[in-house]
Amino acid sequence: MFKLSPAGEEFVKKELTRYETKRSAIIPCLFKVQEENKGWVSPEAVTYLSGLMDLPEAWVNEVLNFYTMFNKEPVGKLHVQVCCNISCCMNGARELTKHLKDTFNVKEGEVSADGNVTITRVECLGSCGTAPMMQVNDNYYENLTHESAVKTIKELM
Amino acid sequence: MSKVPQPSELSNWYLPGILKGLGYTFTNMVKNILNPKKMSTLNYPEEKYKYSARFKGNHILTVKKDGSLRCTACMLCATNCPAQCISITASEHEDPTVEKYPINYEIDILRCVFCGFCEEACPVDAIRMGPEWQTPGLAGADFHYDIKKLAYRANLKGGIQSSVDDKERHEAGI
Amino acid sequence: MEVKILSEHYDKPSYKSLDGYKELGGYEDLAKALKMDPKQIVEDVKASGLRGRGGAGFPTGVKWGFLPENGEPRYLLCNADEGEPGTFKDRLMMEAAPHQLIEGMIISAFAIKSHKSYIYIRGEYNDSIRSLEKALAEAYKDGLLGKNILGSGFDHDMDIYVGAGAYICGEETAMISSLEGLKGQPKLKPPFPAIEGYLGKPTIVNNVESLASVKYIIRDGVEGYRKHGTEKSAGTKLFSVSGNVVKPGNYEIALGTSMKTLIMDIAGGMKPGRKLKAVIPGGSSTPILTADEAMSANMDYESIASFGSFLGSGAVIVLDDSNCMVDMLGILMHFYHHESCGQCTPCREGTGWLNKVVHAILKGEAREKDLELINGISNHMMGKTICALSDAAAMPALSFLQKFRDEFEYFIKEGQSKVRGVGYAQMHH
Amino acid sequence: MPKCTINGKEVEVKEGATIIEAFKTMSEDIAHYCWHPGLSIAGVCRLCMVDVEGARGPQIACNTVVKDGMVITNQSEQIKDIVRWGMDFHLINHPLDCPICDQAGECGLQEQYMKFGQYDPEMNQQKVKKRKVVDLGERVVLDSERCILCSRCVRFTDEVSKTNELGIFNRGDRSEVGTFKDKPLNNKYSINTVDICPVGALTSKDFRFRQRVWYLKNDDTVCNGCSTGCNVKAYFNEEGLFRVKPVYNEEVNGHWMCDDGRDIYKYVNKEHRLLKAKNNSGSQWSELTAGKAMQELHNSLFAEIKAAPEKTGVVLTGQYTNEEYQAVFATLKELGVTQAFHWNDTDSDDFDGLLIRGDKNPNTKGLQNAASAFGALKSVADAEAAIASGSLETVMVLAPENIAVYSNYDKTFAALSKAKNFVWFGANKTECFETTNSSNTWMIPIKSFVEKSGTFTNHAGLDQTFNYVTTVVAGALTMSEAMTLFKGETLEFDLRAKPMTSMKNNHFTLNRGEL
Repeated sequence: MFKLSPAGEEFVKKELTRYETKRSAIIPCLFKVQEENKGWVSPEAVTYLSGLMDLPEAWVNEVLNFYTMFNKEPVGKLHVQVCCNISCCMNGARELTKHLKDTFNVKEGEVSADGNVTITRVECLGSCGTAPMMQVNDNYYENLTHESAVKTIKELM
Repeated sequence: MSKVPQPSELSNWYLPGILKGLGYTFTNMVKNILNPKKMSTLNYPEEKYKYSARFKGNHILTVKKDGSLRCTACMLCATNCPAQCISITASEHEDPTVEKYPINYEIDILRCVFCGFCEEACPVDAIRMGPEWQTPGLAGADFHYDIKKLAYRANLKGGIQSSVDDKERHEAGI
Repeated sequence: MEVKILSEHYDKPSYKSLDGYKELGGYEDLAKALKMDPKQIVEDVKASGLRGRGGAGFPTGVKWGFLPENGEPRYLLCNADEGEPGTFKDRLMMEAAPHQLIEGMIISAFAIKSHKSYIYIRGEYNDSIRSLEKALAEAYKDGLLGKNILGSGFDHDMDIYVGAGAYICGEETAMISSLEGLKGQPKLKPPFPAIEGYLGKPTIVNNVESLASVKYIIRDGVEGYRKHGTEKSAGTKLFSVSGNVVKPGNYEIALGTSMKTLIMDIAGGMKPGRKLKAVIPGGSSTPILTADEAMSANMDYESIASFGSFLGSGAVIVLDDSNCMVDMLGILMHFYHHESCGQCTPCREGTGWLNKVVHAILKGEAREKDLELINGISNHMMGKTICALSDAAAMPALSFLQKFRDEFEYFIKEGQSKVRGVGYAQMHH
Repeated sequence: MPKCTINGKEVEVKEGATIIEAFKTMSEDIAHYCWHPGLSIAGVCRLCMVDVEGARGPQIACNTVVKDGMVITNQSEQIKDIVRWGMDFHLINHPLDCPICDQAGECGLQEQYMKFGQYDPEMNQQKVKKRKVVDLGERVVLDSERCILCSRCVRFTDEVSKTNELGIFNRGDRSEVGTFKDKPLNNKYSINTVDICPVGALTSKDFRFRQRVWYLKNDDTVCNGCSTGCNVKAYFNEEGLFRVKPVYNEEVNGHWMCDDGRDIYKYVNKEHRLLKAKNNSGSQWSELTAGKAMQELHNSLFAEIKAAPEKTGVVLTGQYTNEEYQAVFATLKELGVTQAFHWNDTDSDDFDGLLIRGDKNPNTKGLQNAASAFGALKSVADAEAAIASGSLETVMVLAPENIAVYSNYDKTFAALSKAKNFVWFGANKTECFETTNSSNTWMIPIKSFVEKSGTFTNHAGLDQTFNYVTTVVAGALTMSEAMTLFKGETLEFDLRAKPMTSMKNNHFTLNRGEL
């Protein structure tokens, strides 16, 4: 059974009063849950959070499922998201994704055997001028080549 | 418009008519004895006429590959039946892709007028009318054909399969 | 040529901090504005001809004018949910000059008499979030936010709301829904946000660049601001140039500068040996322009509109002769299918359908008449939904098909790209 | 009161009415799915497009308020084209499983496609696959593939039942209606979501697969489940009743009814009913027709009661019509009987804020009104005591019809049947009928509420008259008829032939309800 840390619960309580409605706190609280639950939000966590926030489960679940930044499945330690929208594709993002998948021997969206890497293709991350790019957990890595991308991920491991 | 031929004068004399009739009988008798293959009648019930496969005779419920009924219990045949001789009881199937199936399917064959509307109404080719046409029975209950009789009677050898498979249809997204 | 007004100091790291910003003239205009009559500021913004920089190009001052005379509380929302493929100017602005945005927002809030504002920022922009959070803390500490700002008696609170990954939240009513803790689905209009917005209260939603520009209208005055740009498209604007050019990046130019200058000179022109094929002038939603059209267009709202497209958010995506148009459309259709919020039927089903049809072409499974089908679907998605996302999906489909039909026909017939000579598997890995 | 012109006809509507409401008041055809008069406006199906003269383009009728002088049409070629394509958008991912779909025959997609659809569909790609036969709760099943995401059910749980179990999860064409796993759709109004679902996505477990809707006929009546008295439609054919749906009545129930009320039809069907009169005056039960039984009662008891009226009492429940109460009290007056008792196991003032009331009798108020002219009603406990003490020898009981809400039914039956002469008027039978303590027991089958016409007075004192719906037990009597026979008079029958209503025919084309 998932439970937030005391600091996390404190955070949720603060967020509940930060905005004009309690409901607004769902997104920040889900981010907190995701942070403390190894990068994803489990159904148990939704039950727990809706109890903590005193909001219907359906509301929390609706928000959770609507936004792409919440992971509904477990992810690896490094969540590598490669932008594959138009400008990035022109600059070889698809080839880069394939290269990364081959290098780390992992299928798209799945966690690698060692639990380290998940590689997903995502839509525009607002870094079109520095394509191709990837986001590893919270940080952007831009103007990548196949070699530099692999090197970056390996260094982060 | 056809006209009934008026009897001629000659027919008032009965004998020529009788002789003419006997003549026909004897000619045909001799013909049939000499050439039984050209005989236009059958020695029923020892001999039986073979109807075309499209003959609208007794109903057959078709089955899927696994031998279960294709019928989805949609009741369209029953709705369409002018003789109101079909009664179906539907139930929930445990497989969600099948969802609904008949636990009871009965045709009152004595009420049936063999019009074939059930066959035409069926959206899944679950009911067909086959070449069998004899419907003997000793009691009233023998004329209420149930699933066992409609789908699995001995001469169907485990059931007739339709050429379209449900599962394939489902996977193809139809 | 580049005209650096907004981006004058973006290259100086010190500009990010409050002290550095103040050294370079920061918050002087706020002090000036707080002494003005709020109504006068609204009038000035109207007169300046500033148009919304987020995409729709609606005059900012006019939008402010829609607010009811009375009605408290009223909210100012800053739309920093920059998700349009090809656009990355807001990110630069928030990372390089967070105080510039904050100052612009305080002035705007003062003008519309709002005491609470939110910056709705997309969750992926972690650097921008950090930069803004730091700047907000500095501003509160310095008394630039909170009660009685700079002794003017004007109170204002500002907060950041971090989105969680949905393109549709860049639509103003969807952003309001998201901020209210609902799914980010657009709301029915009417009522418009200026009448009933966030929590049913009057709300103004403006783009980052629009709000930051307000500062310069105060600084330079209406005349000074209108010095750049054209009569109907006044001022300067940041353009995000990306795709197959030598120097992609953000460039600030006066509106009305020719696209040729922007692409060929400022952004360094095409990569060696390549030829310009097409340009998407305002982010992926806007109809594509052919090379000829692009080279004769100017970067202002009217000129682009005369070619049947839009200036949008100012994201110039440059395609060269190595790009297969069917492939590019496939990417865009996948994007809109992925991002449709699923509320209105024509968009929910239409984006999925378009994606399927375009990918059927790519996979060599399409029929000749599918091109007409794309037209049919697109035409019946346009203008039939609550927000403009279905238009945004339909417009590229229609324009790609209209202007590069031969490539689509070739793909259907041969099962491979006319430009690249390979099929789907090789292009998509 | 703004006036507008719709398809060339002028109409005056209420201030603030939307165009779609104006269309509805005129009974003009307009395609729509998401709009429902009892819910907020979602504006998501985008089918109710109309041309408004002077507007920028086609507008949705559900979110456009009628202004004076508006000229509106949905007959232009452009609008028809939009609606045709709109229907196609709804259908491209909709499975073609009408044969097994319970909604077939009353389905919004079928009806509106026939009216507005594009008969030559364009889609030849694979449909989106979603979950099928999802158990949402005790009473409702979901088929996500059939769902057109009109969001009516979600709005219902948000706005009407305020229980928030349902949501639309995910986005784009992957959107699915659903509950969160730990919180099923178990509120007391859940089947309303089935009613308002325009397609077969939500189906009621109770009704599922039991009948095709075109075999059912329906007629209006009043729910006898509680003192609210919701207006309902009972669906029936010659096999019995199959379901109950609410009918709009602004004064009483609005558009809705509760789940418990949906079960009222069950007590009406033959298997729960007393089919013939029964008599046990020795140790043996004998069966006879109700009319014959009343005649014999007249012969054996009428004079006896009239001679000693103080030894007779009547036990009444609030489940009969005002007309019947009047007949009963008139007979009592004639006999000189003064003792009347009120039996009510659910005497409470509870109210859940929407529809459900604690008093589970439809006509307690009517009983009280009828009794006020007669004298005070004593409680059923007094009757039991009087029987035990022997001061009450003859008891007539107007037994409840909806026995599920009578928690002491068996106990009260046993106590009352200790009387020397025990006459039980009732519609239902239960196991407790097997044993009686009386030396002279009579059981008379009474018609249920769908089998008679009459008036119920609801909790607020509103008189609601309802009409005969169908006959389930042909041999049953109403209380009025029983009293007439009891007095020794003869019944007058309306000998005019009534239209035969019990053939299992294809009625759905004639009786399609409002969407």
